[in-house]
Amino acid sequence: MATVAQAIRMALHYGETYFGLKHVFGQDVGPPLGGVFTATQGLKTAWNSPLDERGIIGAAIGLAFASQRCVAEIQFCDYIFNTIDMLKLAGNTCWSSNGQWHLPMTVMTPVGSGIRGSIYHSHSFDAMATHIPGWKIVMPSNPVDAYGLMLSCLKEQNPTLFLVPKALLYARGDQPIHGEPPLTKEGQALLKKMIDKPVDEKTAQTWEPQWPEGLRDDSIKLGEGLIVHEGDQVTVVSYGRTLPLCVQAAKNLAQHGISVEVIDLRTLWPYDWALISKSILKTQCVIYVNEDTEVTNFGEHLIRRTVEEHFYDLAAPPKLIAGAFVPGIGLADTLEMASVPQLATIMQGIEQLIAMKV
Amino acid sequence: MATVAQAIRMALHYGETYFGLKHVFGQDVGPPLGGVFTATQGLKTAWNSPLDERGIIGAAIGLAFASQRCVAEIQFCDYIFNTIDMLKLAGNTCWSSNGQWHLPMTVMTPVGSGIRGSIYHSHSFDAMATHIPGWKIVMPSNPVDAYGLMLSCLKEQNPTLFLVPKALLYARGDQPIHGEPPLTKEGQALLKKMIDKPVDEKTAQTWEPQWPEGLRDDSIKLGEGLIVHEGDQVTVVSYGRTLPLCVQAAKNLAQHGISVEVIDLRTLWPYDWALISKSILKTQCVIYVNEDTEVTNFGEHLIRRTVEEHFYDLAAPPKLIAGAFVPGIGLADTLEMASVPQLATIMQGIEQLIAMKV
Amino acid sequence: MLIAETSLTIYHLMVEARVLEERLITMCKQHHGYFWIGGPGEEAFNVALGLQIKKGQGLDYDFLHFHYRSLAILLAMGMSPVGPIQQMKSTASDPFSGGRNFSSHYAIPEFNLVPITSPIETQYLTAIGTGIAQRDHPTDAITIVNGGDAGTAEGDFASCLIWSARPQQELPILIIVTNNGWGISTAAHTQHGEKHITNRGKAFGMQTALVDGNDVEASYAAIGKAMDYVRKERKPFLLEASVSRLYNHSSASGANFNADEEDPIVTFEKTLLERQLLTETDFRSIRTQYETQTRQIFEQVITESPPLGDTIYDYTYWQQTGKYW
Amino acid sequence: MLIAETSLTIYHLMVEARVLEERLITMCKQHHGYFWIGGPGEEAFNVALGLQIKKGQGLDYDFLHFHYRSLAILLAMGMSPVGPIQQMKSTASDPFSGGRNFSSHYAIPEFNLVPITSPIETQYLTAIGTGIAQRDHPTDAITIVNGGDAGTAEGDFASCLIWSARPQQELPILIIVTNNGWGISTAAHTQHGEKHITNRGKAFGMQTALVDGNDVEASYAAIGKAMDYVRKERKPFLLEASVSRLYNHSSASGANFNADEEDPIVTFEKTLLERQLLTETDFRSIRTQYETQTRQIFEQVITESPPLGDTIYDYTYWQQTGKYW
Ligand SMILES: Cc1ncc(C[n+]2csc(CCOP(=O)(O)OP(=O)(O)O)c2C)c(N)n1
Ligand SMILES: Cc1ncc(C[n+]2csc(CCOP(=O)(O)OP(=O)(O)O)c2C)c(N)n1
Ligand SMILES: [Mg+2]
Ligand SMILES: [Mg+2]
Repeated sequence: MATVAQAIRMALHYGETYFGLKHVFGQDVGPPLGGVFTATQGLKTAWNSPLDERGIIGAAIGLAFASQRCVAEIQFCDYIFNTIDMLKLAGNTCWSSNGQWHLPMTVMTPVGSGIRGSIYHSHSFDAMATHIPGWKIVMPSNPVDAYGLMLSCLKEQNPTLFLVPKALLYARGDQPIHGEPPLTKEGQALLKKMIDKPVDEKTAQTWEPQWPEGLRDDSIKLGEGLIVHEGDQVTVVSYGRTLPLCVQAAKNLAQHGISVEVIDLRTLWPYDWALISKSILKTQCVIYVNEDTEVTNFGEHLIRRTVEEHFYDLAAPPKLIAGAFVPGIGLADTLEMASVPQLATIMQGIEQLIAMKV
Repeated sequence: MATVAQAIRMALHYGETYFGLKHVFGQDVGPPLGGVFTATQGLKTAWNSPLDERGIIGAAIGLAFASQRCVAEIQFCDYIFNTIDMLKLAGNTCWSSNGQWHLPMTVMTPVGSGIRGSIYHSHSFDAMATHIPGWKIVMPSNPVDAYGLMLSCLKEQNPTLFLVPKALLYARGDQPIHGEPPLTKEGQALLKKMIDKPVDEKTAQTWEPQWPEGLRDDSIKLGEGLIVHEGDQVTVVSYGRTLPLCVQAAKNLAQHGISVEVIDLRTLWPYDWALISKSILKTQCVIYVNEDTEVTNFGEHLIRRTVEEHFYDLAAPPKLIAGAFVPGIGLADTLEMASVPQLATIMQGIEQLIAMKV
Repeated sequence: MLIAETSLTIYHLMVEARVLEERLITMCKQHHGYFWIGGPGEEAFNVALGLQIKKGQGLDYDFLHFHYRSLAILLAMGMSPVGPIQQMKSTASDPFSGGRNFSSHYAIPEFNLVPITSPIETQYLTAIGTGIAQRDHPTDAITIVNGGDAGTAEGDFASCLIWSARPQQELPILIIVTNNGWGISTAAHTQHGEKHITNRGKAFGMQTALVDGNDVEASYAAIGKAMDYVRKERKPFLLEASVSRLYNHSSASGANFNADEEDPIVTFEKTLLERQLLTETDFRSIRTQYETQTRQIFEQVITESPPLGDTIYDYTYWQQTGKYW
Repeated sequence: MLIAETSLTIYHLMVEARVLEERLITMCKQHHGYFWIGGPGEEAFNVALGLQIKKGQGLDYDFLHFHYRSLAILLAMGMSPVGPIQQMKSTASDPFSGGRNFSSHYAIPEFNLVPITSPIETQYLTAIGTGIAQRDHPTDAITIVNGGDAGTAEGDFASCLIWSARPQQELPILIIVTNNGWGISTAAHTQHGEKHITNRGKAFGMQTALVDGNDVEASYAAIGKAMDYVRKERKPFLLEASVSRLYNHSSASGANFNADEEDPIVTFEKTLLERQLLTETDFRSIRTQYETQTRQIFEQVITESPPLGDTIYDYTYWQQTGKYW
């Protein structure tokens, strides 16, 4: 049972081996560390860049111009905000040149709360990112999706943004990645032994990863969401850290006879409207859940689209559960809990909405 | 009849004289040019900064730390996107220090389309700006508001963002700014003579502005919108370049017996929800109009709030009219017209919505 | 000294570029376009540069990250003069942006010319990437980036120096600054504490040179030397050229001729006269030849159509057309 | 040579700072806090700096734009050791951020210490602003900014050099880089093409100096000289200090003692022994004194309450409390 971090690592290895991935770079991405979250350990092409986010995005764009596939990491999305102009540039390059140039490149960055990261290690980036045209944006919520979405990003001919929910980096899924050791404790330990850099610094210096042999191209098509919990009373659309909370909420509420459909959006842009739309037609009400701050939030876009196309199909107002509109996420438990959606918030929201259905 | 550019200039002069405004700076803001749109001509405290937006915002924050009131200009909002982290920093400084520090500073920047500015002189900034907590954000649509809102910004103890619709910079209003020459052709010429830098370069070198004597503190409270056209069939909420178009649409439709209420939001954050809410209760339907790209757009926030609080008051779905989600505004007329709301789009939108009312 | 043939080629290209820019300015003033920005005053340096670029597509050819005063470079490389006129007119046929972008915002994959964009100095960031690609590729091709003096105040210029000077990881980038002494209305001497911009390269142990960009011979030689170094040593070189800004910043500043600045064409004509390569009559007839050519193109282009409004979504993504969501 | 009294003061402060940092590290490891970052290894330089700062509020006092390794500077200025422990524990009483921010993220208006924030290098931008204010104000007070070596790769460091070196508009800023040879796991020598970071200041004609930041006497003197220059000449000075990183980057990297690095306290103790100002026994008892003091504070602080969840909106704006929209 790989973690999300391991899944990313295996996907990048697969990319190096089969998709011509040439550069995986960013701050502390290469040896000795292999990424602050271990996601780039043991990769052939990983290297450490200067501490310069603007240079990192610029380098990625230039590499893409030269058709050199790369994954550029911004260590925390909290530090991506001085590069928005560069992200916009990447997003408008194909369009501005009337289709002459295009940029096969991937930017990867950890997002969100959940690790008590305080003001500058808890930011979300989905709202701003979805406002920037020309990118494809993904955000997995489990290892299998992390693996499959990364592969798709690596094959994509356009700029792709791979948002990794920090809180889930060491989370494990219940589905296997093809080729990984069995989903047992022993398998888990074996995988660790094979692809995790040893903690001991001396050993680490000569260490080489032993990649699972059966890895294959299980890419997940960009733009496809997934129903991860079926139900018919309310549709809940989420992604990233809040997704497992929504599933948990659905499970809990099922015990009280409440039937919740949970959609994992997986690709934020362009998103799977067909899937959402169909579910809304079934449940007649919808909640969008994410943890970015709630003003000018991507969930608000989805609500706009919902009322534009389904106003008369709704049995209750569409609802947003998102982060409070505060300048930061406070470090104290009490503050973080009050700032971003928690399981209880989501359960409450669902119950309230169902109670409103007419 | 002052233009918006002249109104800003007079407000800044008033600020220098009475509010202790110490620095008006940015690229080409000082002599000899006085701003690419003339808005800072003749000011005592205007000076030219290096070509470095990050430095400009950093300098503004530092000046505010030192309680030196400033207005920092970003020449076009198209070039503000490398400073988003700094804007976030400004917006979280009071909060992060638990109220110990606060930043009395103003950032001014021209926004929007309407001058055939192509990809990099047509951007809007309201969506991203409203997603950044801790700022107060204004966007005037006429000279009187430009004057009054700028004065309020200069008195504010928090970071303020003054967005100037490029297309309206040389527009004149029908209301006088107290102290300006009479609203006649002659008055207009007189004002020009008094406060516009002479075109002739030699003359300009020794020129001194002659500021109107009767200028006074007609500040407009931040957070207050205004009903600029009364009506009872539909509420239209807008600001900036699209506001006069909405008024024109309302006037045109009035001739066909359609009664449109137009609200000029003026302050985007925090906004006048009470005013919008009351109008919605009257008209039972609402259209939000702006020209930023339509995905994760501030108007979508207003729609979310609308369905949250007024779902059962609505006789038709709330509607957004905004810019197409494209990577840029193309230079050719045909492209610009198809990318951002025009009078016809707005009129059509209103008529369609009214037809939908049940 | 340049051989006669090269001198004549350079002169022709300089005049062609100037005449074309003047036509673009006129078009703009006649409302056949909304905005002009370009490179009159930089012809000497730019033609000398264009002639020495290793032209082609892919890693084995020079990668070009240019700003908006680069017309003469591209003409020297063989770009047709039709495109710039189409772009000024915002026709659908504009080969660089299909009527979407401002004048002088070229994009030519066949020349490895990445799209010229308006934001000052971001080209110094994207240059890093092609520099890395060419560092890792066995070739003598290099990355070339240019930009103005005022723009060096952006942190991005420093980033380019830093990334290209990493020990053992140096990048083969020819880093050019064309110093015209102005950033729109702001005089360079009011903003630059460094004596020469090249000093900033020296701080990184970088090879640098200063050259009079109005002097064809000096420019040609300095560029050749700098390029040679980068091609062979696979290390960066910072080249600062002093140039003129003959028609002010852009149409937003009037785009009128500024007689106070040295005109590199006039300067070069003196050399050509001295060397008896051309006469005053030749100068006039060469100019007329390009004026005629340019006018003919103009007359053709103004009959061409603008792009259609419903194409606004095209190429948001590669090969995609129409609204996609 | 420093007089005896100053040496003793410095030694006390260095030990106090070290002991306090070690307590914070222990608290973090014991889950009395989520994250530690701080300055063990920089005590020699930082105490020498703190003692020479013109301390107070407003334009007539030094303005401080610091990064997260500045505890010893602030203790030397007279900051109470209670606050850092409260901040580590994220209590409502945390005087810097009310339990909102990470350890070492101080904010002290009475010291002109603007909030220390996590993003690397933005302090070099905000320093420009107080620098401008102090340039225009008749005072000998200056702006002081510090940060690490890796961070100088951000364009913001260049911006600080550019803005503070504008001709006739120079800013009175003491620009400090504490060079510990690392950026988290990335070795400086793999990233820096410049021989010394100070060379980048020299490119702007700036006065600069290199100093061994593990050497109390040398640091004290170099800081004094640099400050004098900035206070009198009202021009920038770039000071680079080589320092140690004794507990690795942060708790994210384990925060374990690194015996390979020079310990400035040990080094200074040798001097004190040589000068017979203190004995080994004194060292032990001074350490114990601060350990006791620190433990007592700790025991008090862990009884204090966290902030309430419903305070999250407070101070989004000045003096505002509660949800405001
Ligand atoms: C990031 C950014 N900021 C501001 C502008 C507006 N602008 C366009 S050209 C220019 C001056 C550039 O001066 P310089 O770099 O010396 O180049 P020059 O035009 O003199 O060749 C400015 C400020 C811009 N295009 N991009
Ligand atoms: C803008 C930004 N990018 C990345 C980070 C993550 N980060 C925190 S500390 C650090 C290394 C800083 O190294 P240096 O500047 O040498 O300072 P040191 O920690 O060594 O004192 C990094 C990359 C950050 N805080 N801010
Ligand atoms: Mg210039
Ligand atoms: Mg360091």
